Amino acid sequence: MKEFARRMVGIDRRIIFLLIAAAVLLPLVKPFGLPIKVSPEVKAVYDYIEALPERSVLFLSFDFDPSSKPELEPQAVALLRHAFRKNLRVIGMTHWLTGTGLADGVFSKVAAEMGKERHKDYVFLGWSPGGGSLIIAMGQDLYKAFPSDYTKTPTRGMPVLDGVQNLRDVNYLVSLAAGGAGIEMWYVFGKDKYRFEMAGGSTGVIAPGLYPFLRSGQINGLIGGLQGAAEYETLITQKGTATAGMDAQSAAHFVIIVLVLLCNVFYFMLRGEKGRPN
Amino acid sequence: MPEPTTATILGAWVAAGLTLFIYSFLYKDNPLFKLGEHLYVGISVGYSVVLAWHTVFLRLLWEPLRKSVSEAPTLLESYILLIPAILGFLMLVRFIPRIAWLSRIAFAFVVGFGSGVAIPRTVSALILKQIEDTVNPLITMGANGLSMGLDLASPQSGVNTIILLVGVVSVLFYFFFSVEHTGPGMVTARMGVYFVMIAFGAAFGYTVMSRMSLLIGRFSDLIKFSGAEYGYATLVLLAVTVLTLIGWEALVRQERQGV
Amino acid sequence: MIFLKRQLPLVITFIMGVTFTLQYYIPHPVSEEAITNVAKWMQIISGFALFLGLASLFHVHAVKIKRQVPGWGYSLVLYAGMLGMIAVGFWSHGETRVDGAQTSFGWLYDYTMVPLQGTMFSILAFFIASAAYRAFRARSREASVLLASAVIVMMGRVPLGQFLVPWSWDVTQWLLNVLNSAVRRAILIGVSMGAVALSLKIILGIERSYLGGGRDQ
Amino acid sequence: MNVVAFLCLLFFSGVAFAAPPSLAPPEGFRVLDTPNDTGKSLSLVWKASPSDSKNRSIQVWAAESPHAAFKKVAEFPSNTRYVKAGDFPWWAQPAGKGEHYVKLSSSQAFPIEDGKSYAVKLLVRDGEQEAWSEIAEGRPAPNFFNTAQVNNLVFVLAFTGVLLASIAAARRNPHIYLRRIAGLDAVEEAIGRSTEMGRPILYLTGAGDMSEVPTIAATVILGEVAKKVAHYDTSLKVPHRDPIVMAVCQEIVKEAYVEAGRPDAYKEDSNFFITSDQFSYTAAVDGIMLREKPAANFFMGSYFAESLLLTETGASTGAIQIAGTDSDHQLPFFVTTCDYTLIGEELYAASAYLSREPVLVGTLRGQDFGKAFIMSVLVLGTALATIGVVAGTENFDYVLDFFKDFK
Repeated sequence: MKEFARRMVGIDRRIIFLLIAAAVLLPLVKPFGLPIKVSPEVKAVYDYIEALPERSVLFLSFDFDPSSKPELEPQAVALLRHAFRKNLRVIGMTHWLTGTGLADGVFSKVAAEMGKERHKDYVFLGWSPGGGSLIIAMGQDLYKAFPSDYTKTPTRGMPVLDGVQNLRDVNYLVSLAAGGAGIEMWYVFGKDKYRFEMAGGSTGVIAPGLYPFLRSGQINGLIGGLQGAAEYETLITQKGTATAGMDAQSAAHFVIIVLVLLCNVFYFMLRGEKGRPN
Repeated sequence: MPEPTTATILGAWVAAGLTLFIYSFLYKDNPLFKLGEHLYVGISVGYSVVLAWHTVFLRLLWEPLRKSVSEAPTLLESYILLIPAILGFLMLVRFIPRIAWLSRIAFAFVVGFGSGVAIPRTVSALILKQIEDTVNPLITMGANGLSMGLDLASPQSGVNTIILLVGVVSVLFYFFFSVEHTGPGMVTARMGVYFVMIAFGAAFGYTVMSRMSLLIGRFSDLIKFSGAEYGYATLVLLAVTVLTLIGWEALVRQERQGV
Repeated sequence: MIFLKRQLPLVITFIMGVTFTLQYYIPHPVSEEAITNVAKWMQIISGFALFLGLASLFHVHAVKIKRQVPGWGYSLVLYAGMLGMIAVGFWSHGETRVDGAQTSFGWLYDYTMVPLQGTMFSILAFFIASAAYRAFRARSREASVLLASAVIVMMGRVPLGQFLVPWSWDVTQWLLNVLNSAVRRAILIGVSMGAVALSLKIILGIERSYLGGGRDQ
Repeated sequence: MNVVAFLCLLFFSGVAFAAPPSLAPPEGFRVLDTPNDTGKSLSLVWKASPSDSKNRSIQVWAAESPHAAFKKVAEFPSNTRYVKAGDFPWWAQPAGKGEHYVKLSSSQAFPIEDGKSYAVKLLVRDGEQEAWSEIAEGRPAPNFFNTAQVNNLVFVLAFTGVLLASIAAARRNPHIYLRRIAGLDAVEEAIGRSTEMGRPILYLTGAGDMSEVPTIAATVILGEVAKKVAHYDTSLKVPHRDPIVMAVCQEIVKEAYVEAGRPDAYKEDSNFFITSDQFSYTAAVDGIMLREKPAANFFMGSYFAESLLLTETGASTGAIQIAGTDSDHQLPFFVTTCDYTLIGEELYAASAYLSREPVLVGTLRGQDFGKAFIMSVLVLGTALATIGVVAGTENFDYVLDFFKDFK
């Protein structure tokens, strides 16, 4: 028995890899569809957008790149669908150079699906370097920071930007962030000074670190990870890739929980053998 | 769903192949993974160069400069963008050892600005604002007089305010370096450690979700590309990858025996 | 010369730092104008910095190829990927889409870069599982606390967990909103003080390592 | 346009005169230049009334002079726009608590320019009834100092003072007590082990650039590590993601070798750039770990998702791993996969501990003073706020307002 436990503790990690692959693959092929519960922090974002009058300006910052696409793209798609359905104007940009093509793709796709026009209903400004300095520059004068958009069209005079001089004229900003250049930076360099309301959408990794900002009202809502995206999809009653992925998510979590429990069972068996805890 | 075009079918084969090459790393480091890895570095640098050129040089520098100079060639202000351009070039002179020190001027400019803008903003958003939200009365004045909220589920209740306060203070104390952690100090620091561990556990749990989502995303693509309309790309390439790995293993073994 | 090499950068840092610290407290349009322009300059300078990296990468792999160190073939692959991407990128004028239609640059981005990057990241899913298996042992009381809180959050954040163990949802919300917030906030306050202290030292010329070289020369 | 506005005005004034006198106009209405702003905006203040309600609306009408045509610029229910506790600090209050406060900014519909005088009046409407306030005038101007943020400035200046004082004190007596940090003793051990095994040391400075604290702390520690490496004659590899950080690290490592008396042993290519992209960088570093099998891996600075990929790969090669980061979102992974982890500020403390430089020791001491101060503010502030509620007094706000963030 102890021999078995010893072998199990030192198990080849490639077996664990296989278990995880199976746990993700099976529900994707054959989903079981559990209901999604909506948390207050996601509902807050939805409610705020729901209450915005038509043609208000929603600013979506795509602060991620393809590496966190599965988590943040569904959030972006759900938010865009909601915004377009509410007939809001949407300004997009990215702080992450390698995410530029991805962000533009999301805009084109959702706009085509909802029959929205580039430069009239939305604009994707593209990427620019600078991080915090860039936010300051946009807060002062959007047209100086982005003289032209991603399609090289001059920004000045664009119908979608009518009445928008700088970040002060933005009604709501959502930063979809996978890391450093994201929500916190938008708060510190942007909202703090230019006084727009903002929320965050984030990967599961950085979400826990954003709760102090949520508590203090520095962000008014938080969409966390794939679960958050699925919650948003539930709210706009349009299911997407996030909802589809949640079953696989559930299965994978349970495999890991079982693995952790097993590992502790084996650990305690071995510990008994040595006679004393270390 | 629209019928895939030749470009997307080709894309599916390339994408599925590269995905499987990278996953082969889970077995062990191997030539297929190295191929994918180096291709990836090259492609991402290439992408950055193209975008940086179009965004920084054309859009932010060259076009505004050309416009302002052609509009008012005599005005000194028209040439103001030359300042960042010169500073940018100074950064690049690092590669010429004799005048490499000039790049320090550019660094000084960037770092000085960064430090300057950071100080008041950090104090405002990350220190004062956080203190403000932690300092709350433990008791509220309601319709029925004074009461203390005991509802754990409400983040703003009195009992949660106390827990938050205790947590913040004990963790701050853990990061206190001037005092030895003995006596009451030790109790506080220990409490801080427990708080830290609970938070890290929660973060770990949350992150598991994040990572699995990525896997789900990649697997969805692989499943999509395994369909007949893509010529069973995933399945074929999986077989190719596995066979290559077996062949490579055999080759390595042979070489080892040869030596 | 010594002044130019040593003192001038410190003087510039000092002036820039003090100016833009005080700028925050000055709402006057002149001060706003100043930060508008300088923030834009920073955008441009950061763009140049990208080329520093490119030059270095070129150098590293050129050396590998020239000396034909083992695995130099991969450096060739890297060069091919980079030059191919640059060539296609300029040919497509740096655009991934024109009027909704994908350009060759966009094709390369969508079918090479996106899957490569996404896959690299998703390998983490496997690693996190094996890390959990190896490292999540109730070795001590601290480790047990870490483990318990991780398991609860893992359950509370997915539908299956909410379904099987309904209280895990409420406990997760509480853990994140209260306990987790407290710790993050303490770390945030401490780390921010460190950040402010460092920025101050840089401005005052006490900390000079960012210029290269020791601190007290 | 003006004619229409004028007609409107006539019409509305007519209605106002015809209305029964039961509807009282807003009292104490004043217009002032918005304090602490960049100009081009006016602040409107008037007293709250017990009859404020959701159904009663307030309209703001503005003109360039009391005789010019007035234009409607805003409308809202009369029971909104009150000054709440926490909106303004007590030392910079344009309006008292409970008064109405509206900031009127320049807009396309009604542009406001600095230095010009504007006339504003309010209209109260309740169903068919209407009442006009007196006309009040104000002249917008930009301000040179935001007094509402004076506590922020005081905090910065006081902290600067404490910092400089403690650095000066540390220069006089560099042997101030510092708590032992467990992870640091392992640094020497790790370098020693690499020397014995004849394997390189891998040192990462994280994802940040040179204007971030963790990166700077990482480069300072790199300097100390490099000195020891030079002394032991081990090889050091520092792959980079940021070209500027690389440039800085080259100089730091070079100087460390000079200081250790081994300038000849310094190799320019111990610092090398890979790519700024997160995952291609990670893949490349993982590759280095697997191929060259460094005996010690240092992860200092700020990290993102790459952390676990790096540390799990490192753990599988059997290297001693020492991490130090203030990226709280990655700390759980470093804690579970590395041999030693410097958590948060311990990273900053580490640079002081290793080098025993008066400047670093003094800084640490200064930060401790700051932390002690904040801890007492948190505890005493909560006590005062609670007593304030119990005693029903707002006097404590004079103290508590200093520790709030105002705009």
